[in-house]
Amino acid sequence: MFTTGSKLLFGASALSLVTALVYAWSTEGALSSAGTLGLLSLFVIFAFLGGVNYANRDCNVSSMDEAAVDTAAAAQRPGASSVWPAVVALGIAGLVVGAVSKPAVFKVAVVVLLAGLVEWMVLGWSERAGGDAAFNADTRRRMLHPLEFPVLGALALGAIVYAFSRLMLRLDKDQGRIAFGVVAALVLAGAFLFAGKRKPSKRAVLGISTVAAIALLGAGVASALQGQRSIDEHPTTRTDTEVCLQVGADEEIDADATQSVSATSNLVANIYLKADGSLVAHVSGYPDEARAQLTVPRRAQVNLLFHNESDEAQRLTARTGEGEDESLVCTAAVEEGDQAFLSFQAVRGGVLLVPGLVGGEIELLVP
Amino acid sequence: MALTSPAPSRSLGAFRRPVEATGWKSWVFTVDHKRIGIMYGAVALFFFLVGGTEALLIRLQLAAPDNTVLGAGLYNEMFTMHATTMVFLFVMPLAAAFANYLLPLQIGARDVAFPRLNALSFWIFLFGGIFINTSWFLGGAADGGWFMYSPNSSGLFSPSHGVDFWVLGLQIVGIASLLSSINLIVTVLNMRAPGMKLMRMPVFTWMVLVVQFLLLFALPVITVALFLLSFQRNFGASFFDVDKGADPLLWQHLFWIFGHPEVYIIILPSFGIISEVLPTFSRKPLFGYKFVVFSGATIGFVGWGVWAHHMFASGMGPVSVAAFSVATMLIAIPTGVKICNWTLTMWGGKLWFTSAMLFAIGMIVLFTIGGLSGVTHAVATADTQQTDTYHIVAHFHYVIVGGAVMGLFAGFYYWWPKIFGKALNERLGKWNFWLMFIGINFTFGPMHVLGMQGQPRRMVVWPDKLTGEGYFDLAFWNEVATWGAFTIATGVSVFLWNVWYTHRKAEVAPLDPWDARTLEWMTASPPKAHNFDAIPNVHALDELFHRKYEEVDTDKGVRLKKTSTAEEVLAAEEARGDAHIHLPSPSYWPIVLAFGLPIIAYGIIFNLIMAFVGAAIVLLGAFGWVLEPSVAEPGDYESPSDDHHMKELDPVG
Amino acid sequence: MADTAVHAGHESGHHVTTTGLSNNKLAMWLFLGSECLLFGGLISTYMLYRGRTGDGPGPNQLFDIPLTSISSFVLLMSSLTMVLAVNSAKRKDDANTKLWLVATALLGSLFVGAQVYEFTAFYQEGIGFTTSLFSSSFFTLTGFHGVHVSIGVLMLLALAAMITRNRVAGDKAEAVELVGLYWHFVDVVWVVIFTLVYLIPA
Amino acid sequence: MLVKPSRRAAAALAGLGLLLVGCAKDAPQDTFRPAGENARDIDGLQRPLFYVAGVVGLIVFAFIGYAMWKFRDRGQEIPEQSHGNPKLEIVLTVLPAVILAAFAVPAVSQVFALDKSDNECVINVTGQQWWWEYDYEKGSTCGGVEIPESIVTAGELVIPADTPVLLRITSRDVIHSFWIPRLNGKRDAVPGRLHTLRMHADEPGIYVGQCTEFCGLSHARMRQAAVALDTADFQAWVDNQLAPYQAPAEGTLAAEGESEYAAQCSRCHQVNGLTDDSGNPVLAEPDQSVLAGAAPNLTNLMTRTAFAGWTFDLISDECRDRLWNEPSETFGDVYLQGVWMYTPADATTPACFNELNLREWLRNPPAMKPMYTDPDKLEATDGLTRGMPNLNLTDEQIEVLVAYLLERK
Repeated sequence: MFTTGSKLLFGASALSLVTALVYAWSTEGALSSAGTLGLLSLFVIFAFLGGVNYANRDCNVSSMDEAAVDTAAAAQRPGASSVWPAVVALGIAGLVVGAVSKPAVFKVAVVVLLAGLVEWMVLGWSERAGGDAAFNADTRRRMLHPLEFPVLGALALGAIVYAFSRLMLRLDKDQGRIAFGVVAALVLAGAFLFAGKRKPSKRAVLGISTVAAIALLGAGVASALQGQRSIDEHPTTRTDTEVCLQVGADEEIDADATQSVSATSNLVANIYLKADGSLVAHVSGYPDEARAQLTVPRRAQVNLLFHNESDEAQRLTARTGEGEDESLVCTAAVEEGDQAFLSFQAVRGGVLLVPGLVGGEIELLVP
Repeated sequence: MALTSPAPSRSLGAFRRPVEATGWKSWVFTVDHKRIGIMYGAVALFFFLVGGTEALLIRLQLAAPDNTVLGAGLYNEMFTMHATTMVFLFVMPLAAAFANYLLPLQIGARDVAFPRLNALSFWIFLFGGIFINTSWFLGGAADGGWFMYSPNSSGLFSPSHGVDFWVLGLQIVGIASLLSSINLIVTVLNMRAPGMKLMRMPVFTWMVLVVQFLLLFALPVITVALFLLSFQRNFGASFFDVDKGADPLLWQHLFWIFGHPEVYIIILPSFGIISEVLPTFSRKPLFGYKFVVFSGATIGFVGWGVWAHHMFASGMGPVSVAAFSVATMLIAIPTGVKICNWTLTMWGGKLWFTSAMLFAIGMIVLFTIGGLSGVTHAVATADTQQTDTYHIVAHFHYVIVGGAVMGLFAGFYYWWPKIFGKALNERLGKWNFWLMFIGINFTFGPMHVLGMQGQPRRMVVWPDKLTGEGYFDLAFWNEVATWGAFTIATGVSVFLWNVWYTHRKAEVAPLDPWDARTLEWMTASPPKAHNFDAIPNVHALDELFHRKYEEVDTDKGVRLKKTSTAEEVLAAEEARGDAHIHLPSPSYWPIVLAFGLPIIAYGIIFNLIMAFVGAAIVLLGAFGWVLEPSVAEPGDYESPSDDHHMKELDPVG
Repeated sequence: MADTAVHAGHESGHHVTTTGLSNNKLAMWLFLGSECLLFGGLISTYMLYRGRTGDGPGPNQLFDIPLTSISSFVLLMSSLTMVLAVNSAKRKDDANTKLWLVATALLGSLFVGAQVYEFTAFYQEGIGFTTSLFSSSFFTLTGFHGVHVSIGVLMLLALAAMITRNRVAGDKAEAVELVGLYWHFVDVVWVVIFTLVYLIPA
Repeated sequence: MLVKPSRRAAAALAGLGLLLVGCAKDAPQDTFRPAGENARDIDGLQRPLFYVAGVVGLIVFAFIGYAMWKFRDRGQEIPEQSHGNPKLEIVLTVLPAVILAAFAVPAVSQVFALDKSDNECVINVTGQQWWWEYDYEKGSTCGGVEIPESIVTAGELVIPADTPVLLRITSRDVIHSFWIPRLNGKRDAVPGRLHTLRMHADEPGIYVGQCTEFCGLSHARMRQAAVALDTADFQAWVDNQLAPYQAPAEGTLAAEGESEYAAQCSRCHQVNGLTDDSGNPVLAEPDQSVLAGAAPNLTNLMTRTAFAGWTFDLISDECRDRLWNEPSETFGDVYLQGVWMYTPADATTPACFNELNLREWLRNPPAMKPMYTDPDKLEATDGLTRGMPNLNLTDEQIEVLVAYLLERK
């Protein structure tokens, strides 16, 4: 038997479906249009609510069920006071404030409002679930703990992470390190303090925790509002092609010069800068031969490994094309005895060179 | 007083915990390993039909030169999804179906170690399978081949969402397998009946155990590979992007480190099944039980060191090629041991050629062919001629269809009376066997020729000008293979007909129709929800056989005589049944949690907000689960006041 | 048969398992074994690509070893507090169990906070997730670890809440121990990452 | 009697296996007909492997068949419950190990032997969706023939016969695999990596192959061939490739075709020597239109026998069959005539030209060979196509283009 409430809702659901179909048909079958989707959503929502009502029998007790009359919700004392109406009010207020000020506030308010509504609804519903207050409380717990525990946990984690990372971004590097150590030490110290045989009073624990939490959050928000310290981008070989023609090493750019290449079979050639200042290529396919010419397919990725066997830091640069089409790519300057990886594509021919080295160039042929 | 009376739980409505023993709810919310096993089997068979249809379309396309049944794009989607469906959605879950149903029965347990986790695995697998297949309707399926080599799988070369569906779908299905592997390992190690030592476990249980360890360690590797690929496709990373200096071979290594153990994950359950079937129908213990078990474990172990034999032509360098070539030859040895043991089990026995036995023998024959052609690929230079041709297709279909699928069908015929109480029809069973056996040889046999004559795999068309003449006419053999494929399809149809026929017409099977040897036959058919009234005490390998037969001195020397029937053994067990048996209650949370995963996946593809909704569902499911006691509280039953009703209620079915 | 009553319910206390290990603990060990290979795969990817800095800065330009050392130390300390939580749980001292769980969670959150700071700073110093192979594999590896720590923190907090509300299904001490196993594993993984990723290229 | 059919099936299978390795007829990609040193080495190992596998298989099947017949249920007693025979087990473990070891030694040594590179003639091979490009290095020597300038060609790899050739294989986009079954095993072409593969053809002839690593939509239509020529013919081929550009005679259809070519095709396809009105060389810039950044060089299109990933024939079916079966002594002469092969000396039109294929291709390439050229679906590649788009050429345009291309010989 359908209950009165569910009949109403199922009816509304059916009506929405019909309207949706008519609407979709009248707008030439555009199923994806907002109107159709909205109406279909209504259909689903009404059907769901109808199902819930049906399953609850409208929260009514059958009049035939004499035993249940005593225990019916209506016969129970009203529930205890609740914080959720206030939360909902806060949400609405936030909504209004957000609408005229910042969109972020608006979004937070929506979440607060939704959370408040869900909690309030479930609380209200569970208080009428049965005749036993303990049972009702358990019902509420059963429904909401699976949501509350992870959400609250995530909020706590998020708050700490946010506040702490903002703080670190505000402080300069050394202060940040110290702050990190101090905060962690405080946590540890606090824990050991509270864990001792003589327990501080619950109120003291709560008080200290609250103060600490507010302090951390406050520091985080304050730092975020003040803005972070300036962090500069690192210069790299690619951000500055002039580097490719620079002789010798640049301390900052070339910090990561040495690269080990785990697989060597993907190399088109090994390029050696010999101690005598000559630059030679050992090309795969010509394994035992030092060559001064290298043919690479047009527009295919070419991987070279540059070995610096000279006695100072040097880089390998590939210069291809001419005039406007000229392009330069290079490795970082590698120390004596080290190696670096150079990967590029060539559309036109050019040369491989070591800046500052006269005469030692490898011809790069692109058919 | 009203306030002290038990709560009228009806008002809990939909939020009541499910406790039904009948109806659809008793299936959807069940945590009973037997029901979950049956559902695994049904879903796997459904996907078998899907993958089989794809296979038939592929064979139709290749039946004639320059054929036009399927376009190039659709053909590429077809073979990719055929492989994906057959491997991940048919063979693996069907093996999981047998494992789920039989493992607790074979080791004398009442259920698996984590019943709700078991339900979760199933639902995740089902939703994952559906998720992958919805790609057909949402812009096209994946078209990169089942090993999805990079960089062809990157967004640049495969811009449709097909690959995204494939990646995320495998991720989801992988979670299911990982969870069920943990579950089954714990079950086997921890839940054995008294006296069920490791070396008394049935070989099927052993092989499943090895497979679960393989899954446990292989899945995270493919998980990493899939994460890298989806980060590349969805978040702009460049793990396989050659322009950024990446090495496309990284994908191949990660894929095959998973992919080769996967081969053993597919085949070992079948090894286990026929190691049960052959002794039963030979009336003789498995020849060299210890050798079979150890060779299975060895295969599982060495299987980790051979992955790169899929990459002999990929340019790894001669040292790796040589090393993996030798390792691959090594793995042939334990495999050979198994084949010898199976044939020697039949030697000197009293063979009863039931359908199950025929499938088992057919499996040995076909698997031997697949194994031998496998050895020819182990020689790396020869493999550079064979790899990526139809010769390879022939090889792995002999292994997977001839090995794994034939074995699983042997399992169907062998255990059907245990699972459903009715035996599949033997006459239809033999039709089923011969059609499949002949069909397999006619489908995949010619592919050896096709491959060696230079027909590569994954080609939507093969040209007329490249066919030879006489015996080596590609056109002729391609046509034969297509007819063969339809013969297999006919065989499978006979099986489906047999299932329908059995359940409509057949009579209830005897308790022990095969004169079987292991614990699962020492209980009712189908087993009760709690499997055993009394947990059996195990004294030997093949416990049931030893309870039925005794050595009797006759004038011709010592002879085995049947001293008691299975019914008598069962009656004795039931007489000492436990007074109180506790079973976990059904739960909503597994299906809720599982449902969240495809939502996340759709969200990643279409709209991130949806992904967050999915994540919320997963969190809700997870925490609801953790907070839920494993047993339903009294208030969850319909009539909590009716004490008597509750006592008799069998919450699991 | 007739005298066998089947009903829902756990046998009192624990199942006696064949190996003597509890099912939950064995399962957690197996899961962590699987996780080892997950991190193994991610670490291998990083090791393969750490030199491929492409258009962006490389590890030597970016890493702030002193800060990461403090991070590592904080995480190690959290293992200590976790051990204390497990101990308290075994002594059935709910108050201290909760305390140590929360302390562990706080230290874990600080670690994640420091990681978020580090990522933000790196981003501003010139490497985003997509800048180079090095950056993609670095963020993927450390990001996966960070997510593991975050999930651990969630588990710790939820466990503390469940103990407060008395909603732990089953053995409380074992629940704490399980979370502890996970936490120590995440910690050990960090030690490996810290060594291989941060210390070796320096 | 369930026994017989199974044994018969096993016997049939074994027979199949024997046929497989026994004799081979005319399939052009037959791996059992090696035509060069490398493929022959592989065949020398592969054949015995197949024989041994076949024999082992037969023994196993015979044993199973015999056991099935001998121990069938004839109402005998329940057999003795023996649990095996460890000694027999060990023998059965060692035996396959010995057989495998016998193969492992040559298998490993062959891996290293076939990896040695000898640089008599090095050719770069580059794969892309869905065709192969070959370039011959400037200044290198192939079988005694010097290559004074770079030669770039596509689809058909021309090599000197009876000379070790080393291919340096790479790719511009996805992974491909280069395979000429009668000359050697396959080797993947991986972007960013360079792999080498040895080639050696004993005699002049044409050896066909196919890309064997799945490479996307038209994987099935990515083919290739190796053509081996003796030294004199190879010299003639090189000379022809490097011969100066011959502009079509004024007023002919081909001359109209030249300007049509410059307008329609030269953006992607290079014809060496073609100049624009002011005399500057016309350089193709395929990277502006094609994802792979390359398109086949058409300078000497009519010297090849197939086009578009060596999929569609430029010569008629009969000519192709005659050419493929040409004895090695006369092969080179015929091949060098391109589409003019088998044409009487006094004829004015080539007898073997498969004009239909070329016209159809020019009319709508993606209809013949599926490619990603739909402008609406090229977001992922920033508008770059993968393959040749439909240029919507009119019949007249096609007419003159065919006339022009026919002179690219």
